[in-house]
Amino acid sequence: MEELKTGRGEIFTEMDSDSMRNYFRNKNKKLVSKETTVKEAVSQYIGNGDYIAIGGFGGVRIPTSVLHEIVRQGKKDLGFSGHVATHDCQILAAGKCFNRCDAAYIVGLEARGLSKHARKVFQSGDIKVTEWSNAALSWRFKAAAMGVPFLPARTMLGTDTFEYSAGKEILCPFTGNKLLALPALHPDVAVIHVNRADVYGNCQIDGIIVADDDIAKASKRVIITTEKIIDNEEIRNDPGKTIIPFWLVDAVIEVPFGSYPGNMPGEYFSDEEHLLEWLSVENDEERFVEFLEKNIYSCKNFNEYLMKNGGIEKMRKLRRLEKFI
Amino acid sequence: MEELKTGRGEIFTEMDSDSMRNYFRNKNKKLVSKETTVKEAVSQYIGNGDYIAIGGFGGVRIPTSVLHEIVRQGKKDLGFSGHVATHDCQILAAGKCFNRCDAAYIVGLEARGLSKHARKVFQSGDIKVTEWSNAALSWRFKAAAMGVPFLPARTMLGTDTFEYSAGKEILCPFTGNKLLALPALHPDVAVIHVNRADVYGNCQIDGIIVADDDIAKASKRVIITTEKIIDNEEIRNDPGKTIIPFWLVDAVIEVPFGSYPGNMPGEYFSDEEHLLEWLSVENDEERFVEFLEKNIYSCKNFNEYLMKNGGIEKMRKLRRLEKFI
Amino acid sequence: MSTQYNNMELMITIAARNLEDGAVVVVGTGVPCAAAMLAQKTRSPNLTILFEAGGVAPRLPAMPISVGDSRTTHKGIKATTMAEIMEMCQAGLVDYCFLGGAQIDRYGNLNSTVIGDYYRPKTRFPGSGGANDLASLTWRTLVVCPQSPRRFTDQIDFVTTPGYLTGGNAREEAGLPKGTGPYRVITDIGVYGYNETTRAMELRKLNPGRIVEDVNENSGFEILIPEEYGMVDPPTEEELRILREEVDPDKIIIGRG
Amino acid sequence: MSTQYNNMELMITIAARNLEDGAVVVVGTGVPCAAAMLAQKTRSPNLTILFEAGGVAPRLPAMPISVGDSRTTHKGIKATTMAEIMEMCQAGLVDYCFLGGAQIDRYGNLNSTVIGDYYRPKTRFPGSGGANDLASLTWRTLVVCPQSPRRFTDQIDFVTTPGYLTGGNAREEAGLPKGTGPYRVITDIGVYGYNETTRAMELRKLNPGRIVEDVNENSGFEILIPEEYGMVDPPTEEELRILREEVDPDKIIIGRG
Repeated sequence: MEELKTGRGEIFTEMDSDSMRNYFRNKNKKLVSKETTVKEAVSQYIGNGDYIAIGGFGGVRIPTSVLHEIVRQGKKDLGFSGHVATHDCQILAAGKCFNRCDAAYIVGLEARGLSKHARKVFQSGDIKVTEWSNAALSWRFKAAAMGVPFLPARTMLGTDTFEYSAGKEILCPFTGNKLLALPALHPDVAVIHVNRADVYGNCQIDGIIVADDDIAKASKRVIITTEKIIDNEEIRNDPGKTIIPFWLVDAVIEVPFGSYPGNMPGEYFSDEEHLLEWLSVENDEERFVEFLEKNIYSCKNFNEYLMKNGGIEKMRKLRRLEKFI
Repeated sequence: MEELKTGRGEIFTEMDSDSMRNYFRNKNKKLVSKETTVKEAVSQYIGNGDYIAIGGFGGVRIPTSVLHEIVRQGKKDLGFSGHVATHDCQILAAGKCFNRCDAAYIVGLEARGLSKHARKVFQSGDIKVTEWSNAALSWRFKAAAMGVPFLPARTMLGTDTFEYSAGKEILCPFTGNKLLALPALHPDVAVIHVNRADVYGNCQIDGIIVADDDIAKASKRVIITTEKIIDNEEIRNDPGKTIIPFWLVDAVIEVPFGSYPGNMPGEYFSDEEHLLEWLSVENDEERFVEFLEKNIYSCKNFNEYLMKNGGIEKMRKLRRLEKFI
Repeated sequence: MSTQYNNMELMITIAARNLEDGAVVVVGTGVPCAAAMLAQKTRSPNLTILFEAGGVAPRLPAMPISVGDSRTTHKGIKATTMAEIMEMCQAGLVDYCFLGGAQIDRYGNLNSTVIGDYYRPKTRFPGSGGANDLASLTWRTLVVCPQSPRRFTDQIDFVTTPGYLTGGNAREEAGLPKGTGPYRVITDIGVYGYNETTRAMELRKLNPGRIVEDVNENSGFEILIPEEYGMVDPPTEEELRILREEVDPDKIIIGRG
Repeated sequence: MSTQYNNMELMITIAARNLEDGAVVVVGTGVPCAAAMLAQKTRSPNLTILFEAGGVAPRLPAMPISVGDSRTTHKGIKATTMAEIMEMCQAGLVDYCFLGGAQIDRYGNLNSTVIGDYYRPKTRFPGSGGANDLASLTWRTLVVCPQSPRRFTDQIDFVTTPGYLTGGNAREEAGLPKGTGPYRVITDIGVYGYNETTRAMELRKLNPGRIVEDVNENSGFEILIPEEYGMVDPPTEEELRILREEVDPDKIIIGRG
């Protein structure tokens, strides 16, 4: 029988289901308020060296306030999953916050172009990268969420994406066919922005879920930012709509416009001008430093960033763009 | 290294992912009306010898009208998945419709007791049974829905349930730990009752989903009965609520009170009197024959069955029981 | 003892006391559900109740008849799939499950599949349902059932649901998650645990009014009697009041005792 | 030829004609999305459009900027997870995907990861994203891109996304689903398919105004020229009108041509 191959990439996170079970056993599962501030949540739940997973889709429903705070607090040596990481990757690259990455989609902003700075960071050779595809990262989170150490799949086989991944070829125990085995991915921290949450962490999401149901289950700690806090009764009036349940969640922060400059389905569209400005200033080191100083380092909080970029009037425009497409 | 075990049970359904892919490739994916009658759907989509999966949870959100029609049309040699099969199993047993079963929960009606007739059928030795657990059947459907030939799990190991299943022990390719491999389960036909569907087969379900999202994807053909037909615009106004999308569906039939005497979440509670009557008549062969003649064989359709059991007045009572618990 | 109660009321009360505040428990209909409701209304308001069919943390308006009926999601936190509940268990998030069975052996293995030969059974029972999964995947299995030598037997016809299998480390060696297993058996006679080494059933506490001889007179295998064991405190008036007035006012469960 | 059009308009029109009524296609932003919209508004009203991030069959009100933005679920049939879209592909339900890439080789393999050494890349591109999955799991891969010898090369630095791999049966032997693979490459010069045996790229049709010599003058590897090949019909006035007025009135995509 031909030899089955293993990707040469590194697995950055805990693989042992039993260790993770012990961790989840000891999480506090009482229905208690987890309201806090972005500053406090980042300081308390994200340590240097942690591996983080970011909810949403790069420039859609992203937890921008937390990403800025990570940069502001100067977190270092983070790992992260680049599961269509676009503007989120760009922010973390701006702060030089990470040193390893599970990459499916990085350094680009989809149709908007590529981030010069993020590319520079990844081309420096200082970042350990393991390659995956989008489905592979989705299924790695799903394996973790299900409590199994791997899931089989039929993608990536035969390519260099496999060769530089940490996947393994296996044979199906029933059919004998070749399959890809994807190892579970358990981040230390998930950071997810949602449309609505109660103070306990029960979350509702409008529009696509991307992988956030599974990311929340896969991660040791979960930080939620939400467009608005709602009463627990609202959650209980429509239990079919709860995507993330309270026992997974460690911190809840109400951050209106918290996905800005990203799109927030049902709430506001992306600020394409600001995103293009960001891409543009990356072409000039000096302007980029000033830009970051203005938009992140000098801001005491996320509201200040919003105010500097048009405040209520801009938000009103983005809301109209979303509502009257 | 110790030898890895294989259950001695039989796999009743197609295992090869590529064969199933070919099947799904050729399904009609046009947005066309699939409205039909129960009689027509059973005649056209369920053949003798087919393997069927029944949606809902035994006595909750079950497609009773289709089950009665299967009995009325005298379908034979069916296989079915007993994934908490309670009243649904009891109906099919009454018609002696099946000769094989993937069993997780059969012959009982939960707190209501055991079905004497269903037990007799299973004790006859004429039925091929392969044992599973509820989670195992859920995950077998999920494997099929995902398009992979198996999923790993950590249940059933070390027990006779495993020994009489068709599962296999495997070692995790990453951790080396022992796991259970569950083969994908692709039924020939799924029959599912839902709260709302449009004529194309886009379905909304209130309350628990059980495994119906995965069953619909796993099955070659899908028959939907629905409390009511809604306009496609209603589906499009809340895309997050669509559990089963149209391209999976072959037949749609509006059957109000279609889960009777089962519970329909949000609509009506179960008719416990009628279910107890059914259990009781099974104690007397003659009364049971009369009961089936009255409630199934002599009924030209499901409405006649409802009329014989209290009609609109009874339905009103069950609605009140559900709405004012 | 001034307050009267029946065996069912006693067992439900003992079971409720085993569910600490903040725990997560998967329950079935009947006794487990009554015990969880009683626990919530007494010492464990933060007990999260799950139903294997998909109901999560409902405000139970009445006893469910099915573990999937609409009561199990009434004002709940989530209404989901069976797979998702089982995956929560598999991920280690669920502390307790409650099971019963036609037979139980000294290692806590349960039979709910067949009596007699598997292929020509004398009696066919429903099978595992979710029992095998819950016992495999939650941290601690609680069994509540009346005790008799027929039910407590080492001649178990079929291991539907894993206890400690053949004892010792057998459970972990079979591949089941580390640190899980049978925890307590609550009967009309006493409360049993399992020996830390052999994993055989042993007495933890005797029920009020019982003597130690009752234990093995009502078991087909020998239940270990340690030198020290406790006595169960009888149900308090408050426990009984809540059980009778709030948990099961129609006496659907406690009426069977 | 009375009607003027640019290369972008031509490629979108050809791509749209490849999407038959009743098919299911996963698209990205830009050209693929424009092609799918044009197909829906011309011969394929029953074309089901999916976006890999979770959007299913929207009524697209405008061109999405991200494959996950809210336009991708506007009046859609379903808003779901990336995993669910990928699982639909894996289950065999999806007919087409549309891809691009910095490099493509004769067997339709695509590179969108790095130019140069992997560990010290000259240029880092985004990586697979969903491209590897879609090319692995949907039935037919369509590639749309302008043609040049730099892009059409057998010195591909990294196989991000599988075509026919090393040709012949290599794709199936690698374990990828049977019967899948690259289908058409649509460029400003012509439309290419793949030889049934060797799986190397070969000419199917020449674009209007092109001569056969253009094919290999603009490719780093030899594209097979069969004895018989067709000519692409130029875009009709109706196709151009719908593309310009209804699909991309702001000329976001066709303005690049």
